[in-house]
Amino acid sequence: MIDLLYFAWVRERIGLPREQVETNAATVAELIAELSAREERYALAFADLASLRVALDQELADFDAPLTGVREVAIFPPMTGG
Amino acid sequence: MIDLLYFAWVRERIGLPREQVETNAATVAELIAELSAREERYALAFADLASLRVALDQELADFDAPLTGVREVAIFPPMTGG
Amino acid sequence: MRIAIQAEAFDMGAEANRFAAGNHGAGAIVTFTGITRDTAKGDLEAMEIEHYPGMTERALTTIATQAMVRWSLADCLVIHRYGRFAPRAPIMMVATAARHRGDAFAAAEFLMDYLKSRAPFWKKEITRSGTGWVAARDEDEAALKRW
Amino acid sequence: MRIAIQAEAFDMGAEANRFAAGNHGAGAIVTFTGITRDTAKGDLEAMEIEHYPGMTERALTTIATQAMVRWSLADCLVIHRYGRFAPRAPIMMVATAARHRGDAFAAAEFLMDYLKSRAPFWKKEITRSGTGWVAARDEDEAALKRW
Repeated sequence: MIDLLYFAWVRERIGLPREQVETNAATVAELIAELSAREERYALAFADLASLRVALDQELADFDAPLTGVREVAIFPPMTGG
Repeated sequence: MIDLLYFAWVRERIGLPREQVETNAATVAELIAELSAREERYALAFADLASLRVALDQELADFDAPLTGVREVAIFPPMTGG
Repeated sequence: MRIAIQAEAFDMGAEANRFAAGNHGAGAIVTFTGITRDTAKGDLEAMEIEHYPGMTERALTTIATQAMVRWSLADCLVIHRYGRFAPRAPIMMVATAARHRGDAFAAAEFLMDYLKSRAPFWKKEITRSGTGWVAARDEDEAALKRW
Repeated sequence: MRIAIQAEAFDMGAEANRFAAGNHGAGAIVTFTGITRDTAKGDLEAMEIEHYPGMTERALTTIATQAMVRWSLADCLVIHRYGRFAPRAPIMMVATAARHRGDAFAAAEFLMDYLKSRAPFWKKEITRSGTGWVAARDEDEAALKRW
Protein backbone atom coordinates (compact mmCIF):
# COMPACT_ATOMS: atom_id res chain seq x y z
CA MET A 1 0.00 0.00 0.00
CA ILE A 2 1.52 3.32 -1.09
CA ASP A 3 0.32 6.83 -0.16
CA LEU A 4 0.09 8.92 -3.32
CA LEU A 5 0.07 12.72 -3.00
CA TYR A 6 -0.67 15.27 -5.73
CA PHE A 7 -0.02 19.02 -5.71
CA ALA A 8 -0.92 22.11 -7.76
CA TRP A 9 -2.36 21.37 -11.21
CA VAL A 10 -1.61 17.65 -10.89
CA ARG A 11 -3.94 17.61 -7.88
CA GLU A 12 -6.56 19.61 -9.80
CA ARG A 13 -6.46 17.34 -12.86
CA ILE A 14 -6.68 14.14 -10.84
CA GLY A 15 -9.34 15.67 -8.63
CA LEU A 16 -7.99 14.69 -5.24
CA PRO A 17 -5.00 15.59 -3.04
CA ARG A 18 -4.09 12.06 -1.92
CA GLU A 19 -5.09 8.43 -2.19
CA GLN A 20 -3.78 5.00 -1.31
CA VAL A 21 -2.94 2.51 -4.06
CA GLU A 22 -2.06 -1.15 -4.16
CA THR A 23 0.67 -1.60 -6.76
CA ASN A 24 3.40 -3.95 -7.92
CA ALA A 25 5.15 -1.22 -9.93
CA ALA A 26 8.92 -1.40 -9.49
CA THR A 27 9.58 2.28 -10.30
CA VAL A 28 7.77 5.62 -10.31
CA ALA A 29 7.63 5.46 -14.12
CA GLU A 30 5.85 2.10 -13.92
CA LEU A 31 3.43 3.42 -11.31
CA ILE A 32 2.61 6.41 -13.52
CA ALA A 33 2.03 4.12 -16.53
CA GLU A 34 -0.21 1.89 -14.42
CA LEU A 35 -2.35 4.81 -13.24
CA SER A 36 -2.49 6.38 -16.73
CA ALA A 37 -3.82 3.11 -18.14
CA ARG A 38 -6.42 2.97 -15.41
CA GLU A 39 -8.28 6.25 -15.96
CA GLU A 40 -8.35 9.17 -18.39
CA ARG A 41 -7.73 11.81 -15.69
CA TYR A 42 -4.40 10.21 -14.74
CA ALA A 43 -3.41 9.93 -18.40
CA LEU A 44 -4.13 13.65 -18.80
CA ALA A 45 -2.32 14.69 -15.63
CA PHE A 46 0.74 12.55 -16.43
CA ALA A 47 0.83 13.11 -20.22
CA ASP A 48 4.05 15.14 -20.18
CA LEU A 49 6.63 13.63 -17.86
CA ALA A 50 9.00 16.56 -18.51
CA SER A 51 6.58 18.85 -16.68
CA LEU A 52 6.37 16.58 -13.62
CA ARG A 53 8.55 16.14 -10.57
CA VAL A 54 8.43 13.34 -8.04
CA ALA A 55 9.37 12.87 -4.40
CA LEU A 56 9.76 9.50 -2.66
CA ASP A 57 9.25 9.68 1.10
CA GLN A 58 9.65 13.48 0.83
CA GLU A 59 12.94 13.48 -1.09
CA LEU A 60 13.15 14.51 -4.76
CA ALA A 61 13.79 11.47 -6.96
CA ASP A 62 13.99 10.36 -10.59
CA PHE A 63 11.21 8.55 -12.46
CA ASP A 64 13.29 5.39 -12.61
CA ALA A 65 13.93 5.33 -8.86
CA PRO A 66 12.84 1.98 -7.31
CA LEU A 67 9.71 1.94 -5.13
CA THR A 68 11.01 -0.78 -2.82
CA GLY A 69 10.27 0.20 0.77
CA VAL A 70 8.77 3.55 -0.24
CA ARG A 71 5.63 4.56 1.67
CA GLU A 72 4.84 8.01 0.26
CA VAL A 73 5.02 9.06 -3.41
CA ALA A 74 4.28 12.67 -4.38
CA ILE A 75 3.80 13.85 -7.96
CA PHE A 76 3.70 17.57 -8.78
CA PRO A 77 4.74 20.25 -11.29
CA PRO A 78 8.12 22.06 -11.11
CA MET A 79 8.25 24.03 -7.87
CA THR A 80 7.73 27.80 -7.83
CA GLY A 81 8.54 28.95 -4.31
CA GLY A 82 10.49 31.97 -3.14
CA MET B 1 44.99 79.85 -3.10
CA ILE B 2 44.01 76.18 -2.76
CA ASP B 3 42.18 74.51 0.14
CA LEU B 4 44.08 71.40 1.16
CA LEU B 5 42.26 68.69 3.16
CA TYR B 6 43.78 65.66 4.87
CA PHE B 7 42.03 62.59 6.27
CA ALA B 8 42.80 59.58 8.46
CA TRP B 9 46.53 58.91 9.01
CA VAL B 10 47.50 61.56 6.47
CA ARG B 11 45.75 64.11 8.70
CA GLU B 12 47.43 62.67 11.79
CA ARG B 13 50.94 62.73 10.28
CA ILE B 14 50.59 66.27 8.98
CA GLY B 15 49.00 67.36 12.22
CA LEU B 16 46.04 69.32 10.86
CA PRO B 17 42.82 68.58 8.98
CA ARG B 18 43.00 71.45 6.47
CA GLU B 19 45.05 74.44 5.42
CA GLN B 20 45.29 76.97 2.61
CA VAL B 21 48.34 77.05 0.35
CA GLU B 22 49.63 79.41 -2.31
CA THR B 23 51.13 77.29 -5.10
CA ASN B 24 52.16 77.35 -8.73
CA ALA B 25 52.17 73.55 -8.98
CA ALA B 26 50.60 72.37 -12.23
CA THR B 27 49.57 68.92 -10.98
CA VAL B 28 48.80 67.13 -7.69
CA ALA B 29 52.16 65.33 -8.01
CA GLU B 30 53.96 68.68 -8.20
CA LEU B 31 52.00 70.02 -5.23
CA ILE B 32 52.94 66.95 -3.18
CA ALA B 33 56.61 67.33 -4.13
CA GLU B 34 56.50 71.01 -3.19
CA LEU B 35 55.01 70.29 0.25
CA SER B 36 57.37 67.36 0.87
CA ALA B 37 60.37 69.62 0.19
CA ARG B 38 58.98 72.20 2.59
CA GLU B 39 58.73 70.19 5.81
CA GLU B 40 59.61 66.76 7.17
CA ARG B 41 56.04 65.93 8.27
CA TYR B 42 54.78 66.29 4.68
CA ALA B 43 57.66 64.18 3.37
CA LEU B 44 56.71 61.49 5.88
CA ALA B 45 52.99 61.63 5.13
CA PHE B 46 53.51 61.56 1.37
CA ALA B 47 56.47 59.12 1.25
CA ASP B 48 54.54 56.30 -0.42
CA LEU B 49 52.31 57.60 -3.21
CA ALA B 50 50.86 54.11 -3.78
CA SER B 51 49.19 54.33 -0.37
CA LEU B 52 47.59 57.70 -1.11
CA ARG B 53 44.45 58.73 -2.94
CA VAL B 54 43.49 62.21 -4.06
CA ALA B 55 40.27 64.09 -4.79
CA LEU B 56 40.02 67.36 -6.72
CA ASP B 57 36.95 69.40 -5.86
CA GLN B 58 35.48 66.24 -4.26
CA GLU B 59 36.01 63.89 -7.22
CA LEU B 60 38.64 61.14 -7.19
CA ALA B 61 41.55 62.03 -9.50
CA ASP B 62 45.02 60.90 -10.56
CA PHE B 63 48.27 62.41 -9.29
CA ASP B 64 49.00 63.86 -12.72
CA ALA B 65 45.62 65.61 -12.97
CA PRO B 66 46.03 69.37 -13.64
CA LEU B 67 45.25 71.79 -10.80
CA THR B 68 43.98 74.52 -13.12
CA GLY B 69 40.79 75.95 -11.67
CA VAL B 70 40.76 73.51 -8.75
CA ARG B 71 39.77 75.01 -5.40
CA GLU B 72 39.83 72.00 -3.06
CA VAL B 73 42.44 69.24 -2.99
CA ALA B 74 42.05 66.31 -0.58
CA ILE B 75 44.76 63.75 0.16
CA PHE B 76 43.96 60.56 2.08
CA PRO B 77 44.65 56.80 2.37
CA PRO B 78 42.62 54.19 0.46
CA MET B 79 39.02 54.35 1.66
CA THR B 80 37.62 51.74 4.05
CA GLY B 81 33.89 52.38 4.26
CA GLY B 82 31.00 49.96 4.27
CA MET C 1 19.20 28.54 12.29
CA ARG C 2 15.44 28.98 12.13
CA ILE C 3 13.02 27.63 9.51
CA ALA C 4 9.42 28.80 9.70
CA ILE C 5 6.67 27.64 7.35
CA GLN C 6 3.55 29.49 8.29
CA ALA C 7 0.23 30.92 7.15
CA GLU C 8 0.58 33.93 9.45
CA ALA C 9 1.99 37.28 8.38
CA PHE C 10 5.47 38.23 9.58
CA ASP C 11 7.00 41.62 10.27
CA MET C 12 10.07 41.81 8.08
CA GLY C 13 11.71 44.60 10.09
CA ALA C 14 11.06 42.94 13.43
CA GLU C 15 12.40 39.62 12.10
CA ALA C 16 15.50 41.36 10.73
CA ASN C 17 16.17 43.08 14.05
CA ARG C 18 15.66 39.90 16.04
CA PHE C 19 17.98 38.03 13.68
CA ALA C 20 20.67 40.73 13.93
CA ALA C 21 20.42 40.87 17.73
CA GLY C 22 21.29 37.18 17.96
CA ASN C 23 24.43 37.39 15.84
CA HIS C 24 27.14 39.10 17.81
CA GLY C 25 30.12 37.83 15.86
CA ALA C 26 28.86 38.67 12.39
CA GLY C 27 29.84 41.87 10.62
CA ALA C 28 27.52 41.33 7.66
CA ILE C 29 23.79 40.69 7.57
CA VAL C 30 21.87 40.21 4.32
CA THR C 31 18.11 39.88 4.08
CA PHE C 32 15.91 39.08 1.12
CA THR C 33 12.17 39.65 1.23
CA GLY C 34 9.83 38.39 -1.48
CA ILE C 35 6.61 40.29 -2.06
CA THR C 36 3.64 39.25 -4.24
CA ARG C 37 4.09 41.24 -7.41
CA ASP C 38 1.21 42.32 -9.56
CA THR C 39 0.87 40.77 -13.03
CA ALA C 40 2.21 42.64 -16.07
CA LYS C 41 -1.42 43.64 -16.79
CA GLY C 42 -1.88 44.92 -13.24
CA ASP C 43 -4.95 42.77 -12.61
CA LEU C 44 -3.79 40.47 -9.81
CA GLU C 45 -6.52 39.86 -7.25
CA ALA C 46 -4.75 37.27 -5.14
CA MET C 47 -1.85 34.83 -5.03
CA GLU C 48 -2.28 31.36 -3.58
CA ILE C 49 0.68 29.37 -2.33
CA GLU C 50 0.32 25.62 -1.81
CA HIS C 51 3.00 23.51 -0.17
CA TYR C 52 3.79 19.93 0.80
CA PRO C 53 3.70 19.77 4.62
CA GLY C 54 6.49 17.62 5.97
CA MET C 55 8.63 17.72 2.85
CA THR C 56 8.82 21.52 2.96
CA GLU C 57 10.40 21.47 6.43
CA ARG C 58 12.85 18.74 5.38
CA ALA C 59 13.85 20.49 2.14
CA LEU C 60 14.36 23.88 3.80
CA THR C 61 16.33 22.39 6.69
CA THR C 62 18.61 20.58 4.23
CA ILE C 63 19.14 23.70 2.11
CA ALA C 64 19.78 25.95 5.12
CA THR C 65 22.20 23.46 6.68
CA GLN C 66 24.16 23.31 3.43
CA ALA C 67 24.37 27.12 3.36
CA MET C 68 25.51 27.29 7.00
CA VAL C 69 28.41 24.89 6.35
CA ARG C 70 29.46 26.08 2.91
CA TRP C 71 29.74 29.78 3.86
CA SER C 72 30.59 29.39 7.58
CA LEU C 73 27.50 31.38 8.48
CA ALA C 74 26.98 32.63 12.02
CA ASP C 75 23.26 32.06 11.45
CA CYS C 76 20.50 31.87 8.87
CA LEU C 77 16.75 32.31 8.81
CA VAL C 78 14.08 31.18 6.34
CA ILE C 79 10.43 32.19 6.62
CA HIS C 80 7.96 31.10 3.94
CA ARG C 81 4.21 31.58 4.03
CA TYR C 82 1.45 29.56 2.40
CA GLY C 83 -2.22 30.39 1.84
CA ARG C 84 -3.95 33.20 -0.02
CA PHE C 85 -2.39 36.65 -0.32
CA ALA C 86 -3.31 40.08 -1.58
CA PRO C 87 -0.93 41.86 -3.97
CA ARG C 88 2.05 43.43 -2.16
CA ALA C 89 2.02 40.97 0.73
CA PRO C 90 5.42 39.83 2.05
CA ILE C 91 5.37 36.07 1.40
CA MET C 92 8.87 34.97 2.31
CA MET C 93 12.17 36.11 3.74
CA VAL C 94 15.68 34.79 4.18
CA ALA C 95 18.46 36.27 6.28
CA THR C 96 22.13 35.34 6.55
CA ALA C 97 24.84 36.47 8.96
CA ALA C 98 28.56 36.07 8.28
CA ARG C 99 31.88 37.68 9.12
CA HIS C 100 32.28 39.08 5.62
CA ARG C 101 29.75 40.44 3.15
CA GLY C 102 30.72 38.09 0.31
CA ASP C 103 29.66 35.02 2.28
CA ALA C 104 26.43 36.61 3.51
CA PHE C 105 25.43 37.63 -0.03
CA ALA C 106 26.40 34.31 -1.64
CA ALA C 107 24.56 32.26 0.98
CA ALA C 108 21.40 34.38 0.64
CA GLU C 109 21.43 34.00 -3.16
CA PHE C 110 22.04 30.27 -2.84
CA LEU C 111 19.10 29.92 -0.43
CA MET C 112 16.85 31.88 -2.80
CA ASP C 113 17.89 29.87 -5.86
CA TYR C 114 17.12 26.62 -4.07
CA LEU C 115 13.87 27.91 -2.58
CA LYS C 116 12.68 28.89 -6.07
CA SER C 117 13.16 25.48 -7.67
CA ARG C 118 13.72 22.81 -5.02
CA ALA C 119 11.39 23.60 -2.12
CA PRO C 120 7.87 22.19 -2.60
CA PHE C 121 5.85 25.39 -3.02
CA TRP C 122 3.52 26.20 -5.90
CA LYS C 123 2.07 29.60 -6.72
CA LYS C 124 -1.27 30.29 -8.37
CA GLU C 125 -2.31 33.69 -9.64
CA ILE C 126 -5.94 34.74 -9.41
CA THR C 127 -6.66 37.64 -11.77
CA ARG C 128 -9.83 39.28 -13.03
CA SER C 129 -9.44 37.34 -16.29
CA GLY C 130 -8.89 33.93 -14.72
CA THR C 131 -6.58 31.83 -12.62
CA GLY C 132 -3.36 30.04 -13.50
CA TRP C 133 -0.44 28.24 -11.91
CA VAL C 134 2.78 30.18 -12.16
CA ALA C 135 5.14 28.40 -14.54
CA ALA C 136 8.68 27.62 -13.45
CA ARG C 137 11.16 29.93 -15.18
CA ASP C 138 14.09 28.47 -17.12
CA GLU C 139 16.31 31.16 -15.56
CA ASP C 140 15.48 29.85 -12.09
CA GLU C 141 16.52 26.32 -13.03
CA ALA C 142 19.65 27.68 -14.71
CA ALA C 143 20.52 29.75 -11.62
CA LEU C 144 21.09 26.52 -9.66
CA LYS C 145 23.98 25.56 -11.91
CA ARG C 146 26.27 28.20 -10.47
CA TRP C 147 26.44 26.56 -7.04
CA MET D 1 16.38 57.00 -3.60
CA ARG D 2 17.61 58.12 -0.20
CA ILE D 3 21.18 58.76 0.96
CA ALA D 4 21.75 59.45 4.64
CA ILE D 5 25.14 60.21 6.18
CA GLN D 6 24.64 60.58 9.87
CA ALA D 7 26.14 60.27 13.34
CA GLU D 8 22.82 59.09 14.80
CA ALA D 9 21.91 55.43 15.24
CA PHE D 10 19.33 53.93 12.88
CA ASP D 11 16.83 51.12 13.42
CA MET D 12 17.59 48.57 10.71
CA GLY D 13 14.18 46.88 10.95
CA ALA D 14 12.25 50.15 10.92
CA GLU D 15 14.28 51.37 7.93
CA ALA D 16 13.70 48.09 6.09
CA ASN D 17 9.95 48.25 6.70
CA ARG D 18 9.73 51.89 5.65
CA PHE D 19 11.72 51.12 2.51
CA ALA D 20 9.50 48.13 1.64
CA ALA D 21 6.30 50.10 2.24
CA GLY D 22 7.32 52.63 -0.39
CA ASN D 23 7.99 50.09 -3.12
CA HIS D 24 4.70 48.76 -4.38
CA GLY D 25 5.89 47.47 -7.75
CA ALA D 26 8.90 45.52 -6.51
CA GLY D 27 8.79 41.80 -5.82
CA ALA D 28 12.28 41.62 -4.38
CA ILE D 29 13.88 43.56 -1.55
CA VAL D 30 17.48 43.02 -0.45
CA THR D 31 19.08 44.66 2.55
CA PHE D 32 22.66 44.62 3.74
CA THR D 33 23.60 45.77 7.23
CA GLY D 34 27.19 46.26 8.34
CA ILE D 35 27.99 45.85 12.01
CA THR D 36 31.25 46.70 13.80
CA ARG D 37 32.98 43.38 14.17
CA ASP D 38 35.35 42.60 16.97
CA THR D 39 39.04 42.11 16.18
CA ALA D 40 40.42 38.59 15.76
CA LYS D 41 41.82 38.94 19.30
CA GLY D 42 38.44 40.00 20.66
CA ASP D 43 39.81 43.18 22.22
CA LEU D 44 37.98 45.91 20.27
CA GLU D 45 36.98 48.81 22.49
CA ALA D 46 35.65 51.14 19.83
CA MET D 47 35.57 51.82 16.10
CA GLU D 48 35.90 55.36 14.79
CA ILE D 49 34.68 56.30 11.34
CA GLU D 50 35.88 59.52 9.73
CA HIS D 51 34.44 60.88 6.50
CA TYR D 52 34.82 63.75 4.05
CA PRO D 53 31.69 65.91 4.36
CA GLY D 54 30.50 67.10 0.99
CA MET D 55 32.37 64.53 -1.05
CA THR D 56 30.66 61.65 0.79
CA GLU D 57 27.21 62.85 -0.28
CA ARG D 58 28.40 63.36 -3.88
CA ALA D 59 30.09 59.95 -4.09
CA LEU D 60 27.12 58.06 -2.62
CA THR D 61 24.62 59.88 -4.82
CA THR D 62 26.66 59.02 -7.91
CA ILE D 63 27.02 55.36 -6.92
CA ALA D 64 23.33 54.98 -6.03
CA THR D 65 22.20 56.68 -9.26
CA GLN D 66 24.37 54.29 -11.27
CA ALA D 67 22.80 51.32 -9.48
CA MET D 68 19.25 52.62 -10.05
CA VAL D 69 19.81 52.90 -13.81
CA ARG D 70 21.89 49.80 -14.39
CA TRP D 71 19.49 47.40 -12.61
CA SER D 72 16.21 49.28 -13.21
CA LEU D 73 15.66 49.51 -9.47
CA ALA D 74 12.33 50.62 -8.07
CA ASP D 75 14.30 52.28 -5.27
CA CYS D 76 17.48 52.19 -3.26
CA LEU D 77 18.62 53.36 0.16
CA VAL D 78 22.07 54.01 1.63
CA ILE D 79 22.64 54.89 5.28
CA HIS D 80 26.19 55.32 6.59
CA ARG D 81 27.18 56.52 10.03
CA TYR D 82 30.32 58.32 11.18
CA GLY D 83 31.68 58.89 14.67
CA ARG D 84 32.70 56.53 17.44
CA PHE D 85 31.01 53.15 17.90
CA ALA D 86 30.98 50.31 20.38
CA PRO D 87 31.50 46.76 19.06
CA ARG D 88 28.33 45.29 17.50
CA ALA D 89 26.88 48.66 16.50
CA PRO D 90 25.10 48.81 13.12
CA ILE D 91 27.18 51.30 11.15
CA MET D 92 25.69 51.18 7.68
CA MET D 93 22.91 49.73 5.59
CA VAL D 94 21.90 49.52 1.97
CA ALA D 95 18.57 48.37 0.56
CA THR D 96 17.48 47.73 -3.02
CA ALA D 97 14.07 47.03 -4.52
CA ALA D 98 13.57 45.46 -7.96
CA ARG D 99 11.06 43.33 -9.86
CA HIS D 100 13.34 40.29 -9.79
CA ARG D 101 15.72 39.02 -7.14
CA GLY D 102 18.78 38.91 -9.41
CA ASP D 103 18.71 42.67 -9.94
CA ALA D 104 18.11 43.44 -6.27
CA PHE D 105 21.04 41.23 -5.19
CA ALA D 106 23.44 42.49 -7.88
CA ALA D 107 22.67 46.14 -7.16
CA ALA D 108 23.16 45.66 -3.41
CA GLU D 109 26.52 43.96 -3.96
CA PHE D 110 27.57 46.68 -6.40
CA LEU D 111 26.66 49.38 -3.87
CA MET D 112 28.62 47.59 -1.15
CA ASP D 113 31.69 47.10 -3.34
CA TYR D 114 31.74 50.79 -4.22
CA LEU D 115 31.06 51.90 -0.65
CA LYS D 116 34.02 49.83 0.55
CA SER D 117 36.60 51.37 -1.77
CA ARG D 118 35.24 54.53 -3.39
CA ALA D 119 33.26 56.40 -0.76
CA PRO D 120 35.42 58.63 1.47
CA PHE D 121 35.15 56.83 4.82
CA TRP D 122 38.05 55.67 6.96
CA LYS D 123 37.85 53.27 9.89
CA LYS D 124 40.07 53.26 12.94
CA GLU D 125 40.12 50.47 15.50
CA ILE D 126 40.70 51.29 19.15
CA THR D 127 41.78 48.18 21.07
CA ARG D 128 43.23 47.58 24.50
CA SER D 129 46.65 47.15 22.89
CA GLY D 130 46.54 50.32 20.79
CA THR D 131 44.82 52.07 17.90
CA GLY D 132 45.23 51.62 14.17
CA TRP D 133 43.64 52.61 10.89
CA VAL D 134 41.96 49.70 9.14
CA ALA D 135 43.93 48.84 6.00
CA ALA D 136 42.12 48.58 2.67
CA ARG D 137 41.83 44.94 1.61
CA ASP D 138 43.07 43.84 -1.80
CA GLU D 139 39.93 41.72 -2.17
CA ASP D 140 37.79 44.85 -1.85
CA GLU D 141 39.67 46.59 -4.63
CA ALA D 142 39.51 43.42 -6.74
CA ALA D 143 35.74 43.13 -6.14
CA LEU D 144 35.20 46.35 -8.11
CA LYS D 145 36.53 44.73 -11.26
CA ARG D 146 33.46 42.57 -11.74
CA TRP D 147 31.15 45.51 -12.42
